[in-house]
Amino acid sequence: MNSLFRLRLGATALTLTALLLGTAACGGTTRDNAGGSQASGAANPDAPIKEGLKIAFLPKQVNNPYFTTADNGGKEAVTEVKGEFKEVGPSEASASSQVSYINTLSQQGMDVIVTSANDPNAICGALNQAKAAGAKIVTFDSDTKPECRQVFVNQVTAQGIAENQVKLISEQIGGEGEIAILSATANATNQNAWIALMKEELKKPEYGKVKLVTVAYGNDDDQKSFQEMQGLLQAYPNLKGVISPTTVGVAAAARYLSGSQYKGKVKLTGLGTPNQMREYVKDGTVDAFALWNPADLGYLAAYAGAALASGQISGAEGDRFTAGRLGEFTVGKDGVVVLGPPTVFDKSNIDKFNF
Amino acid sequence: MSHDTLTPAPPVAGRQSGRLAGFGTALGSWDAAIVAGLVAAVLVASAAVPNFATGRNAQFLLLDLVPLALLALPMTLIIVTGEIDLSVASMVGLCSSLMGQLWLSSGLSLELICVLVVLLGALLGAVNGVFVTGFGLPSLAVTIGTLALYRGLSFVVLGDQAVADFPADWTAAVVRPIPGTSIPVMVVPVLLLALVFGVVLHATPAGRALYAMGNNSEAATFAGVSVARTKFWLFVASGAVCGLAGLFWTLRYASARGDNATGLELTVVTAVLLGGVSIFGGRGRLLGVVAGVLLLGVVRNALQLADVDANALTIVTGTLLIASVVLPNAVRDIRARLHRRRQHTRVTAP
Amino acid sequence: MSPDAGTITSPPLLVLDDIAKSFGAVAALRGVHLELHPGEAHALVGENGAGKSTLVKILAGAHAPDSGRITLDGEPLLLRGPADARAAGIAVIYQEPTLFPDLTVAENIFMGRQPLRSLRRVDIREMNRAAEQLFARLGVRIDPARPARGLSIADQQLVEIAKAISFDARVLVMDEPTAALSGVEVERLFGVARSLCARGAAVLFISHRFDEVFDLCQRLTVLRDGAWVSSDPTADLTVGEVVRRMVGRDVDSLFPKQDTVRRDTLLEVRGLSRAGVFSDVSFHVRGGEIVALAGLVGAGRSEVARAIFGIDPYDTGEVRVAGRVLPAGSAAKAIGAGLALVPEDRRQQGLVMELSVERNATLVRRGALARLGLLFGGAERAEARQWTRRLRVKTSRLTAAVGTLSGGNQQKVVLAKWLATRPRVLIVDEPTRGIDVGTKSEVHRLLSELAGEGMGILMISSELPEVLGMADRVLVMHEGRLVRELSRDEADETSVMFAATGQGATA
Amino acid sequence: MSRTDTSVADRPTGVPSPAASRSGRGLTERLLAVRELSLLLALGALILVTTLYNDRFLGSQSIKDLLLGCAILVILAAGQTLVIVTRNVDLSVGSILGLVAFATGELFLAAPGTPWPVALVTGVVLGAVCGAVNGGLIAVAKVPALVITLGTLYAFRGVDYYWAAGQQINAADMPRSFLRLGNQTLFGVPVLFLVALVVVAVAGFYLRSYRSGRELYAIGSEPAAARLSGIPVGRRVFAVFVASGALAGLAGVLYAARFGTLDAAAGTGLELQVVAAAVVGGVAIFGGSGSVYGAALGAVLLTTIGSSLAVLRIDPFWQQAVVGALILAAIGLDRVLAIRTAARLRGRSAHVA
Repeated sequence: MNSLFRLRLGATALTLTALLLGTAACGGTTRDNAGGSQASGAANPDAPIKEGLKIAFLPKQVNNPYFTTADNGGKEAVTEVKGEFKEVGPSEASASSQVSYINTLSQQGMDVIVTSANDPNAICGALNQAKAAGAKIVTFDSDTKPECRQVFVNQVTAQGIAENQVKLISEQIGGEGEIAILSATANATNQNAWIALMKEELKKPEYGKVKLVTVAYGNDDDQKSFQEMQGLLQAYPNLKGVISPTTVGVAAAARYLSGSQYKGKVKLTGLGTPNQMREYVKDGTVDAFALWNPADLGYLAAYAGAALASGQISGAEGDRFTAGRLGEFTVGKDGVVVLGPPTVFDKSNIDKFNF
Repeated sequence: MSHDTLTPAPPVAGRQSGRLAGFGTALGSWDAAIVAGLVAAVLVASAAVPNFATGRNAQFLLLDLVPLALLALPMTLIIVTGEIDLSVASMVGLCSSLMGQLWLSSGLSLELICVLVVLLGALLGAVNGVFVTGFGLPSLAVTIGTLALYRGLSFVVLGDQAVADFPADWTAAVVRPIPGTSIPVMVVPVLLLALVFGVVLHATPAGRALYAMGNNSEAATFAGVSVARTKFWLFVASGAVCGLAGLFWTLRYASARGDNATGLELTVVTAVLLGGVSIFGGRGRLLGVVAGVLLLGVVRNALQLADVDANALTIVTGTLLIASVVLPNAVRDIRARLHRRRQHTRVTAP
Repeated sequence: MSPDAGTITSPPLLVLDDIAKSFGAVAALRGVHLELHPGEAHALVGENGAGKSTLVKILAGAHAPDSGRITLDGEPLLLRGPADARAAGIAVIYQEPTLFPDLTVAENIFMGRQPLRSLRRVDIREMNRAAEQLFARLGVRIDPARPARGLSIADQQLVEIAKAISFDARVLVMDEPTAALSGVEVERLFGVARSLCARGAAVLFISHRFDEVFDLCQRLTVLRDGAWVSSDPTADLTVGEVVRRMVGRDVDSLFPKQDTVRRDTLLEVRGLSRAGVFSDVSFHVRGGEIVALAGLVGAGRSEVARAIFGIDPYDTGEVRVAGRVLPAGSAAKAIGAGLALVPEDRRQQGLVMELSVERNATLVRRGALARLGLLFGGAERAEARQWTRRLRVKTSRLTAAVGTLSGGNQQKVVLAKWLATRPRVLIVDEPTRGIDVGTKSEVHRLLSELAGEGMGILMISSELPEVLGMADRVLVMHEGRLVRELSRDEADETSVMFAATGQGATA
Repeated sequence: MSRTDTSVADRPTGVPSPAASRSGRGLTERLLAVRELSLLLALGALILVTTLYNDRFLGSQSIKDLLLGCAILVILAAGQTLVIVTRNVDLSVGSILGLVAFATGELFLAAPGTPWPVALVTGVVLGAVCGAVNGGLIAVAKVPALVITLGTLYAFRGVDYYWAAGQQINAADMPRSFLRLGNQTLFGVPVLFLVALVVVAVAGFYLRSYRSGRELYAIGSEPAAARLSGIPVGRRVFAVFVASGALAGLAGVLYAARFGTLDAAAGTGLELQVVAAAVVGGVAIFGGSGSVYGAALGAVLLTTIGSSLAVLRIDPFWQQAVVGALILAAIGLDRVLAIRTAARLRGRSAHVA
């Protein structure tokens, strides 16, 4: 009885301590947006690429084939510039473990950290610390807040994706009918940007008869995407086409379609890798889909990093650098470098690609 | 036979004595072993892994361990009583996303939100507690249920968005080192809490009751311990600490998300068992657990710095967990066997 | 039964030779020798802790002996586990039923030996039928298809017996099987045992009830402190002789209750009822007196004690301690009011075996010993030392796990734990069960002294001599009701027994 | 001696009425049937509501999808039931499934001509080996399976990741005959589901009608008593883990056949759903009772909930919350039923004190 009382007292005291700790920091803070500032030094476009740069790739997770391909492209580039390549990363796509890896990398004195963010904000603090420790930060595929990195290598402009995807589906369904989008997770920055732009794109007169009915989220999980696809087709009997701008989603959706009565009747396009989709293109489930080459993406990101570390660019708008076999690139607004328009794969060309 | 009332022990009474004594010693030394292991790990890592023994690395390492250390504290007490709380990581996630949602849409001050979040944590823990003690259900099953329930709710609360615009002075405050050192400020409250939990466990009447009920809840009941209510408050404390961990997590990563801290429960249980707490309840010390948390952190950090594959880290974690339960038992078995053999030879020797 | 009872002519069926078994540092058995002949019912007696149960476990294959030989039909027998014992035809009825609560009664009986039909499937119908037959043989009716969960102790014991006789055992070991059984059931069990003997099997019968021992068995082996004492035909023995061999001395001066001054009523129980367990129990205990609560096992005595102490709830009624009503359902409040309960089952309820002597002795006092809510070892150690000295607990260190102590010393720790709370009323449930004779008389002396100091003592005991020797008044319970109250002068074996078996009117 | 138990004397033996005795016949079985029936009812209600919302939910395609979707979970739940019945738990099934699925893909990559039955057997054997690791460690350490399988949950997944190293295996890498196995139907029923049905039927039949199957219940019901009645507890528990591993292996192969695209993350987090399916299906988490059929129904129910939510366009995030709530409801319901049954059984005991 005594002990129970004490325990309860203890629990209460504990909670109070907790509250005090929570409140001690400062008083009366309410929601108020704080802006970040971005500093960029002067760049010397003629500076040679330094040799022996330590360039580390930190993908969202190391077990994702897409990132394995991208990182291999990065490795190719790093070898070309005679740097030291390293790939590390968490086995699950979580921001917290990425932070731990960023810290490790900055401890190890990396010259360049090339990363794809699991969360645009969560890894910012660690990246800023790494920057302060002298590392150059390049993001690819998924960006962080602009002030946390010097350069973001975008696979394609959001506008480009949106135009491409809407055009593909419209062609396939014959310019009219209901469509749906099967996305990844709803907080995936790139997905949301693309979807917003697709909606804009659909307002154009030539797509007047194409109607977007819903956006579903498959969480970039194969089974979940599969189920969501199934749900979409049941919930919307008049559905003519589906856009799935994520490699996991489009493969799951294609697999569902190929084994269902909707095969060939409901059109599917999206962003997928040729290896995953070959099967379904050949059996007629999918007419055409698109993607950039992830190896090129990694390759470009590595070159951007090397250029940053060598002082060729600073990440300011207008900086220019040469990325090996891909040629010359210009840094755009907010330090964004764009790889280029996506490649469309169909029956005719799919066998030329292997990734 | 004489009238000596203090008869020497009749044989059967000591039925388990050998095993018990052996077990006790094995665990007593486990406590020391884990601390020794920690020291050894730090020494080896300092010597062999570049960049390990630096102030900055210590800061990173300790910061990474804050949520783990927080959750391990109430988990230790809960496991000592023979229960388990697998929902801790989900409670952290739900607290985090609620914090995000409140910050996003309620217009309340962050201070008030923090208070609410910790209270919410306590409430979530109370739900666990009611199911376990009120309805008498096994905590393993209950908290597997709430593991799913709370994680699901944390996605429901915030959907898939991330709330990130917490004030910079707050987010900076939680990662700041103590001036003049490289030890994060957050280590101080964690140590204070560890001290509180340590004192409760080892130096209060309640702590005595926890060990008693972990070993034999019936005997504890007969000694006037309110087993159910004590356990209930432990689950509440666990929830409240999860609320705290949720606050820290959100501010440290400046990001409130539904999937925060996913899967952390396994690491917490690993650390606690590694610290020498018996999964059967009734045994273990908080010092061992703190050492276990640090050991886990040091090993992971050192392997990471040594560029060991993340996948190998997964294997190491699993192996550590298995080793931490298999080794003491194996040691105990071997001792018992040796003892028996000695006895045997004594008995059968001509 | 067998014509040549007592004189053994046939070669032994089962021989245990020079068996030794230790647990840790404690020798449970040393140099035990036992021969069982075909057709013989053999009694094994000894005090609690003499090593009988260990011997049973060895025969059952549950424990491996450290040394010694077992031979069956002259062939060495190696028991690596219970399965081996079974295969050798050794059936064991344990003291405590070991049933599977989730399985049906029939399955409990035939587990591992279920009758089969085509495709080696279990034939459930046949199994139920066979179980019914077994019960018919025992003369009881238990539904074979119901789950074992919820069976009364007696029914559980009957299922155990049915299990043991279901395979034609060559050796039947019965470890106090009759404790929970009624006379009719005991007679039927003996009938079955005799028919087994008649078919050439051997029965090893362990019991504290000498009437049963002498009724059933032809020979009798005495164990003391893990060692073999004697094996003789029962015809050559008297009860007094057997007891002398068991305890190693005369047993007369065991119960030194002195007369004391009766003081105020300390514990008053009025109309206490709990559905299906006990009903309308009323009594009081005054300072300075020892009130015994007697009755058969299962009469509801311990349940009343548990309810008074707040372990179990009760439906109606009231408990007053020193005149003030005690709220129901809280042991902590009962302790606060000055009650103490030394429970029936020392291992499960009385002590936390894994914790140290010191922690056990001060477990109830943990709150009172704390300074500013904190406990640092010192106060507990001092308290534990004081009380263990006073009760002369023999332990190497106070930090030793209490499980390493002997039964008697364990019981002393339980007493120390409760006396340390300086209770007004001490409830002791089977205070001397399973402890050696020396400690037993010590406990009795202690209880007497405590009563002398003015404490009220409620003693639950199944040992009639203890009840008669110690109690100022005897309350007798039968099937959940308090049926008789006997003064010290009225109470004798007959009157208590009559009341306990529900034949109270004739006392 | 001075020790005479007072309970020697006679006392009347209560004899239950024949009627009471008959009514008790098969009580355990009827209770189980009640559980399975209520699951079926819940399932029916769910399907009804969803169909009312959208009548396509009961279309042949949709039913086929449902059956296909639940097959793998059903197989795993059957294996898990074997384990839980013995008062153990196997948390490593998701990792074993992932490892075996990837190994199957690797097998086809390494030896493209491998006939699918060989792959099937290889997968089952690999799963059994993983299960043997679990079983062996549990036997050696005498530690709750929860802890050991929590460890191997990491370890097997780690091995899987390590092996895969970010590699992905695609449908094109596997023979068509194998992939067809994953989506083919027989009389309109997916082959996968038929496999699951066979597994459930065999496991259920085994648990119900074979001595060693009954011994599993005995072990879970009262391990100490099981040891005393000569049941080889260690061996049975070991076997059960091997069986659970083998079934997880089978599920892994089928996963590969069904999904075609494989990386090392296959089956992550599945263990929770499997345990949930078993618990929802009435398998007592502390062993001794429950049936494979119930667990299978639990798995079907969980899968159907997933599909229904998608059809009803309910935020998929609710799904996890619903699963959690369902687990709590199921164990709570079990508790209530157990208390009521116990009270009834006590009332019918032949000897009431």
